[in-house]
Amino acid sequence: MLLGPSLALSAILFSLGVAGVLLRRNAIVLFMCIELMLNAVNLAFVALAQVHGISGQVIVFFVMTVAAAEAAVGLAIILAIFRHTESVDLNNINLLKG
Amino acid sequence: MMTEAVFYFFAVVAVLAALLCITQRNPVSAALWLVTTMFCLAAIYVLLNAHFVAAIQVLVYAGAIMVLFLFVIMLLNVGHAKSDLRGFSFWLLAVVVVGVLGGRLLPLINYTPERLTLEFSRTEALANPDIVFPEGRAGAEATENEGVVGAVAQPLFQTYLVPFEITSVLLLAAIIGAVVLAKRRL
Amino acid sequence: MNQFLSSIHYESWILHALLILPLVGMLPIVLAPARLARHLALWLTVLEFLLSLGLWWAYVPGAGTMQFTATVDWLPQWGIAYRVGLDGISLFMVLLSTGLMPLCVLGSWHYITTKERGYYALLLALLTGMLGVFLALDLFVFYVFWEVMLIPMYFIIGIWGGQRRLYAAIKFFLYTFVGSLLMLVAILVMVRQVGAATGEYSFAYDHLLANASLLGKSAPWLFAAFALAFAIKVPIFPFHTWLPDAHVEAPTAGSVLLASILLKMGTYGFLRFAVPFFPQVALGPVVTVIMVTLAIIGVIYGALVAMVQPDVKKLVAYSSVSHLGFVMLGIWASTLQSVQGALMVMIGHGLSTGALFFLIGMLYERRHTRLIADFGGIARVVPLFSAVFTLVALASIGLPGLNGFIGEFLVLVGSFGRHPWATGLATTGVIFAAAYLLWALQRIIFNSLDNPENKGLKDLSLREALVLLPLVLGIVWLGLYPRPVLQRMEPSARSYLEIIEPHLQPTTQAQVPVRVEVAP
Amino acid sequence: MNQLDLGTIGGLTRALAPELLLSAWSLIVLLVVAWRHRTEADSRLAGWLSLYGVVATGAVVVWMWASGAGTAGISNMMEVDGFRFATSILFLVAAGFSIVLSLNYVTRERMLAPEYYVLILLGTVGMMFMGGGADLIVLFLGLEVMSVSVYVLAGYDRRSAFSAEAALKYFLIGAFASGFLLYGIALVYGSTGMTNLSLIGSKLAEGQLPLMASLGLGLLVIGLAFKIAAVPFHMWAPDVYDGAPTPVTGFMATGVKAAGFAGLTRVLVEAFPSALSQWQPIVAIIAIVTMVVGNLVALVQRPLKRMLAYSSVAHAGYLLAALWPGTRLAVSTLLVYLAAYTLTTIASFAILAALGRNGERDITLDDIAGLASRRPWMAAALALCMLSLLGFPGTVGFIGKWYILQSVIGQGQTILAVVLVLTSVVSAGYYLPVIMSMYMRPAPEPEWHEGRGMVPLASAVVALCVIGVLVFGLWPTPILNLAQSSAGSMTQVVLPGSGR
Amino acid sequence: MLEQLHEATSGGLAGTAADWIWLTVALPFAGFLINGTLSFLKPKAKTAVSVIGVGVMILAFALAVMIFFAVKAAHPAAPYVVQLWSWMPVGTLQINFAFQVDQLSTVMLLIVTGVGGLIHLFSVGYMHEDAGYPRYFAYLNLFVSFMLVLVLGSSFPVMFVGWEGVGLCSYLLIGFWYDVKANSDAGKKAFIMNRIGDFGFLLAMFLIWTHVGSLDFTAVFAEAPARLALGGGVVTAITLFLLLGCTGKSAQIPLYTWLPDAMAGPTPVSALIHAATMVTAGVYLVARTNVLFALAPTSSLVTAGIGAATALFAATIGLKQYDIKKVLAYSTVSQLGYMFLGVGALNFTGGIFHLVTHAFFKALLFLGAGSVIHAMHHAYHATHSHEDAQDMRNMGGLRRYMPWTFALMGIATLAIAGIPPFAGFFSKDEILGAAFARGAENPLYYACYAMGVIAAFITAFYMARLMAMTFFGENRTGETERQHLHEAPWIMTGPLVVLGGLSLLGGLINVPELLGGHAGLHHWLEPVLAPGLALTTVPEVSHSTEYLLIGAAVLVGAIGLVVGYRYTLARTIVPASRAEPDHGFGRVLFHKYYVDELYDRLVVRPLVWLSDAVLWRKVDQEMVDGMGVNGTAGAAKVLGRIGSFLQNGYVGAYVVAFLVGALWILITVVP
Repeated sequence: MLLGPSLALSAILFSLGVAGVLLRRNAIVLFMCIELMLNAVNLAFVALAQVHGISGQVIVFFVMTVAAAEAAVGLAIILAIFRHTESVDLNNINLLKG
Repeated sequence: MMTEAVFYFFAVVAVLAALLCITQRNPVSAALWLVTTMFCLAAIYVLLNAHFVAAIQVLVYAGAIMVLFLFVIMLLNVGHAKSDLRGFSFWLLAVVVVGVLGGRLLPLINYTPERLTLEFSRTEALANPDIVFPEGRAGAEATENEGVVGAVAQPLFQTYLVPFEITSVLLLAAIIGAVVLAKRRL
Repeated sequence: MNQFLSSIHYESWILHALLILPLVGMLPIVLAPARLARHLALWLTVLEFLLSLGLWWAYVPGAGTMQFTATVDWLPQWGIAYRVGLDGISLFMVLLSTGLMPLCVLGSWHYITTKERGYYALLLALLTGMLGVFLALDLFVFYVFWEVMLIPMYFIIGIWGGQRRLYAAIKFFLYTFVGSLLMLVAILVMVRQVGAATGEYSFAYDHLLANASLLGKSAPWLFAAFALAFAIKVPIFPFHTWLPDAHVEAPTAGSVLLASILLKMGTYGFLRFAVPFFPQVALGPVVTVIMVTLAIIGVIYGALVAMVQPDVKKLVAYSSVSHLGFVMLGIWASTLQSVQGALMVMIGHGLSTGALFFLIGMLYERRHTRLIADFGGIARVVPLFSAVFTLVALASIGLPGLNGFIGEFLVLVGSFGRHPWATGLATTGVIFAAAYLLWALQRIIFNSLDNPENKGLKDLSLREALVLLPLVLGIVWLGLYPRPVLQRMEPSARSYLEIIEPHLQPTTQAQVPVRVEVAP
Repeated sequence: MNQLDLGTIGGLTRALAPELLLSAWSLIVLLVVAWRHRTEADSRLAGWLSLYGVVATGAVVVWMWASGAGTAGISNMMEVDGFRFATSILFLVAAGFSIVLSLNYVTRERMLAPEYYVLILLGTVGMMFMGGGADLIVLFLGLEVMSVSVYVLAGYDRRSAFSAEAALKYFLIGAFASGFLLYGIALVYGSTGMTNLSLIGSKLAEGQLPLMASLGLGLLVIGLAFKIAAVPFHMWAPDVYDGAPTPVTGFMATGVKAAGFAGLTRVLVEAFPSALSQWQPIVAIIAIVTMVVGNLVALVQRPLKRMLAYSSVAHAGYLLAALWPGTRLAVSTLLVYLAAYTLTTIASFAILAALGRNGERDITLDDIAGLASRRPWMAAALALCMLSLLGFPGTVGFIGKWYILQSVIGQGQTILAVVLVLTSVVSAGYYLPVIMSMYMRPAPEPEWHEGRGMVPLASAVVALCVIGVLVFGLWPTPILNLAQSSAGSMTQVVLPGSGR
Repeated sequence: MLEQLHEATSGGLAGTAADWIWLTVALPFAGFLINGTLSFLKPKAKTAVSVIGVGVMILAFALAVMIFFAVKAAHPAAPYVVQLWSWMPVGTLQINFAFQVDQLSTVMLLIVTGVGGLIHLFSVGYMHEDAGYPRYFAYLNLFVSFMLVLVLGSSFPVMFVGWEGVGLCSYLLIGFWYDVKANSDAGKKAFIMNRIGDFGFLLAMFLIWTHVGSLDFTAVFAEAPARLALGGGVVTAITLFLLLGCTGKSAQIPLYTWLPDAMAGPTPVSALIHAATMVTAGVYLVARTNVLFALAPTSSLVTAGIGAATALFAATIGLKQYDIKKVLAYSTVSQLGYMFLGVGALNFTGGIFHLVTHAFFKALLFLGAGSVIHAMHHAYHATHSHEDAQDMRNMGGLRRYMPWTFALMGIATLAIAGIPPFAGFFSKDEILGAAFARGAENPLYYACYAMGVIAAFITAFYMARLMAMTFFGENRTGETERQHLHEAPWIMTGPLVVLGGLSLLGGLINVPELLGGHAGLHHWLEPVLAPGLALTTVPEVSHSTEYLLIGAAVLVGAIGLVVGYRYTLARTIVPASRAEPDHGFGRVLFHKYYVDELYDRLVVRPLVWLSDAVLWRKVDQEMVDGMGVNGTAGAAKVLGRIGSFLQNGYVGAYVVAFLVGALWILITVVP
């Protein structure tokens, strides 16, 4: 039932997501990498659902909702910051430091 | 046999797409590669006989969320910005991180239902998933009897009623937040 | 007198009254108009002193045990209660505190011109804090008072202090804070271990003292923590550098209380807690060598550094380091004479150094400088001041017939049997003391009156004379007839020695000493 | 003792009464502001409405608590225990005080969008789910509700680039962290087949966790460590606290942090008591690092707001130390310290808000010089708060620290205690200068502190907090008993070597 | 507080005047209090001050005489101790404030009150113009009471009270005219030098307490032979420490340098404190503790050696001094050396005897010098001249102007030179004899004896020089000044006359049997000194030798006088203002062998440098405070800055930190 491989795949995707978060400066893309991480987690849930029953799949729905909500708010925030600094490049966003 | 082959095909594609997603200069193409990954995952969900989730995956993720992303990218017109990738040091760091994280997480590949069961029950006698984790078989049967939707809906509105309600609050908060922040004038 | 006291059940309420009165007194002072503040403070402190005076008679020297003890549950689930009591050691610290307080108020009469209300309120708070430290018989209560007392002094230095007052204030605070927090940890560890061993988790002094022997191998660490806290307060070299700054910057009353009371808390802590709790550590060969060495360093180093201070307040500050060295020596020699001598030094130093700071303060009020170089020959213009100054200085030098001598002599004579070489070295302190104080005396009140600004100095006013008179009387009295004091503290000193007896190395003191007839 | 059966709708509704009430109330407020969101009066109205809501909810919680509500058997999804009620009260207090502070803050800073209050309410609902969640999913969703609201609140001052940046940073790293948290949930679910905390706690056998569960535990800790701003997951905190509107900062520093700790406690103490040996070293190390870094960096901050931000990081360290023993005693310690910390911090931020202009980012020690002579009560209150944060005897902060030390030492963990006190000494290095500057330095110019007043309500809040700080500092028995009872009611398998 | 117990330690004295012994102390002390108060309230009331100041002394003296006769009548074998009050009762250490009356203390009592009284009288005239008149008498009275505590104290600590008290008074009186820095310097020097001695005294007390177990004279002297081995290390240490105390108080090598400077004080003070009474306290102490010294031969030898050396050394310095008081000062040091030679030779009677006679003639010399200075001062004052009134080079031929003074100082000179039958002859002779006799036991005493004899010669020489320069030759004061030179008033000359008589006849109190006397003092002191002498052998010398010694001594003295007189007058002496400095060895002598400079370079300056540059600035400020305290604070701040620097505002950095933590946790959590 491909439990191990799926878990491994989710691990890889998760790591790649993390790597993306490290690598990108563009807030939007960075956020997309986070979405990638969430997807990886979803995969894990679905895979485990084979052993533990439907609940795993149900959780995936919640995760998706969360992802949607975060997406909405996150993109709104990105819009808001864009109004102030005509850019979404995180290197231009460091007024607060020290 | 067939299933494995398909699984690995989609897995490889997913990984490659993910790689491209995080390395593509252009946000739009990055987004598109992410969509690709999501499609692959949807396919894999089907293989893991979670058909409904697969459908939702396509609809909600690839359909809604990613469109939202693309929309924002277009709106802010950062589409053809110069590379937003970080410098060499971060690449190095990324490799290290992926290495360590992967090194920690990849051992999960050895997991089989039996091992899960054994680790949980800690007794050789109780190494049978169907006994220790009856929900698994129950879930499969439920899908048989009530169809993919019913099987999911039933727990969603009974066992997971509370979380379900919480999600409604969550969405409400998200909507308000998005409106408050994004609206040009209040 | 005793009948009267017992008729009013003095013993049952006095300690609580002493602790509460100043706190309650803060209220009217804060509320009343500023010009009344000092008067209120004066009357309150005088009343407090009169109340405490009864202890002199009510305290029964007979047994060395705690008296006037009282217990009120506070945090029973933690084994914490408001436990207070008093013995021959704390008695005089209490009397010293209450006795000095009115003088401090009088001494600040014209010195403090801003925010009087806050100032006098803080003085009263300080009084409660100090008394609490000396009266507490519960380590939680002790710790609370120990810390609480910091704040008023911190404000007194910081608000009414001199130029570098901020630096001095925070230095004073942090120094003490480091020590006391480590002591806090030690207290908790101690209570836990004792509790684990006896099954009773209590912060009661008696309980811990009775079972301190159960502590075992953690004792050295615990002692170290306690010792650090007290060593900073004493202060023992090399933890002394907060003292000169604090003294120099603090207003007169602040310096007086610092020198006369706060420093004694360190030595008191050693006598009451650090040594009796962990005698096997404290009096073990290694620690003894360390502490005695530090004491000697304190005596000599303090004196030498004092000798070259341009600022007379700094000079007195370092002289305190030197005097407290004698106390430490006395404690660690732990013979009856040395311990009682140490207590006498604590009292004597309280009087004479307090008086010195008052005198310096009076000079400062007149000339707004403390640099020795700015004075000289003022004996011609302020004879009375100079006379008192000389007398006090002589007392602090340890001239026999004045209080300073009694303590130092007893400490040294008592310590000689146990640490002959150290005592010999410490005795050189009397030479250096003469050197720095007489030199300062000469440069301030003798020599020619060449600085024109000094020509117009006014001699002591009646108020100032009133401030100094009690101190001078005390100095002479304790120098000539210390017997009442010695008698009252002897039983407590004895019981203290009984606790630590088993851990003492034998002394070379001549056995079966010659009996001599005792005069009344 | 009325036992609620969460299986039935009635029981569930009664169990969820506070959350339901607050959510409903937020909807009402939302409806109201939908029509009236133009003027200051509107925003004020919304504020008052939400305040009533908070109070009402608080009343319900207290009522349930007093009536000794509990669950029959293993509680599904929601706990009905003292810990939940205690934390809920904390969240509500934090929310209520933040609302009060916002009342004139939003008008002063021209943040005229009454939805502000709705978000505070929704965030509080999320917190309450975190404090009361009996299931990892509920925990996660509650956390998300809270986070989403607070993300928005942080960026609520639309005219301030700082605010926006704060929101972005908080959001990005927050989402990142929730990814870890979620993965953790997945793995725990995978290795146990369930997500109910107490079930996990009871089913997981003593001793070494299986690989998957261990990883899950680690990931959970990571995710929550972010919320409580523990070093090294704290980096967002100073910036966000700094940029966000001050009442929101107060809300975050108290409510969000408390919620994070509530979640962490649920996970560690309720679900993973058997893995004590695995998570204790981690918690200990994080606690030490947090205390050290937080205090040291706070030492060199000039703006008060930022200084307080770092100090709250440092306090996360103390709270972790409180949690470290993993016993019921630890839980009650945590509650006591949380209460102390909440009271003090709220008051400090209230005064800070009263002192400042446009975000208070510019308020430094020099600005409050000589405050004591102009605004004696304000200065006294702030001074007291500083002493309480410092953990000085006579204040509730001291009781909290004392309790922590006692329980930590009770477990024989002296190093943690020593680090705690030493870092407290360091903290004196930045708390005291505040007092010094107010009391011991003259104002830059005579009229410097003109117009630095507080509206009556805000002063009332501060007064309340300060009185609490003093009273509980001298007579902590009530909160101690309360904390102990609520910690005791926490369903938890019996532990090795729980404190006295 | 002053009620007494009659401890019947000795028969007979109870119920006699001896019970009132405390009054002899109380009277001068009362005088001090009253005069002290007057000095603040009525500085002008000089008559009252004089009456009180002198009155108390006369009363005290009267009482002293009564006590003397009481003692004479009872002649107790053991001291009669009057307990006043319990002073320091701590466990086994029971120190009472008590006075003891015995033969020795009676002698001292008489000297102090008697000579003291005379000098008070003299001061009335001498100090009359001074503004600080009441203060002066207050100090003087205070001194007398402390001095009496010293000699009457019945235990070491009580004696120590007086011992330091007199030091204090000398400090105050030397610096009496404090607004001249030199004077207050001298006072300070005296006090600190004395303190160094007291350091020894204290250590001696500690040793005694530790090894004998008491500090009361009676007990200690009774127990000492039993508890302390003869010639053992302990008793030697005790006595040497006591000796250190004595060298400080009695200005012996190495602590003598303060005494010459002490001449900065008013001349009567020099007479009373720095000649007659205080400086002899050391001798008294040795005599008092004769038991201990008898137990420690080494210490006795050291005592004798120091005494002889000092006698010779100081005498040589006296040769080249021009200040009349300085000459007398060094002469005092030298004579004290004799006394120590005496007691060091275990002839305690001799020491005390010389103490007594020296009190007479040296007081006389000082007072005489005083009246000379008084006259000179008046002369220069009248003409507003700024010449030095004490420099002998400005005097000369004064015998014409002040015959009385001349005559009396002549007597004193003969006495000190040891010309029979003057007082000094007997005492000095007894000491030299004793030293010689001891030589039989330990040849080193012969060396001491030799030094003594040479010193005797030099003494005679410089005294003759003093007389010649002052009273003979022609006057060098100056034309106009000369008219104003005249004899001092009778209130000043009177005491001189009395002292002159005593210097003339004082020797008779102890004429040795050899010369047909009956050694009165010797027998008188018998009971006190017996315990000590019982521990040693009194060496016998044949009468012939004794006659030889006496002859030698007299001869040396006589020659010294003649040579000194001739030598001085053979040269023309030019007034100080026009005199050119000495050269060669003369300069070395004039500068007192540069000992003061030596001490300054070797001790004072290094100590100050150490304290200031090293201990304070380096150790205290730089190391302890700088590195230690502020260093820690600084380090904390630096660490803070680093942390604050890492907080650089870039999300990337934050993510990195996050991941570091995350990975660490993932690594640790999986075992």
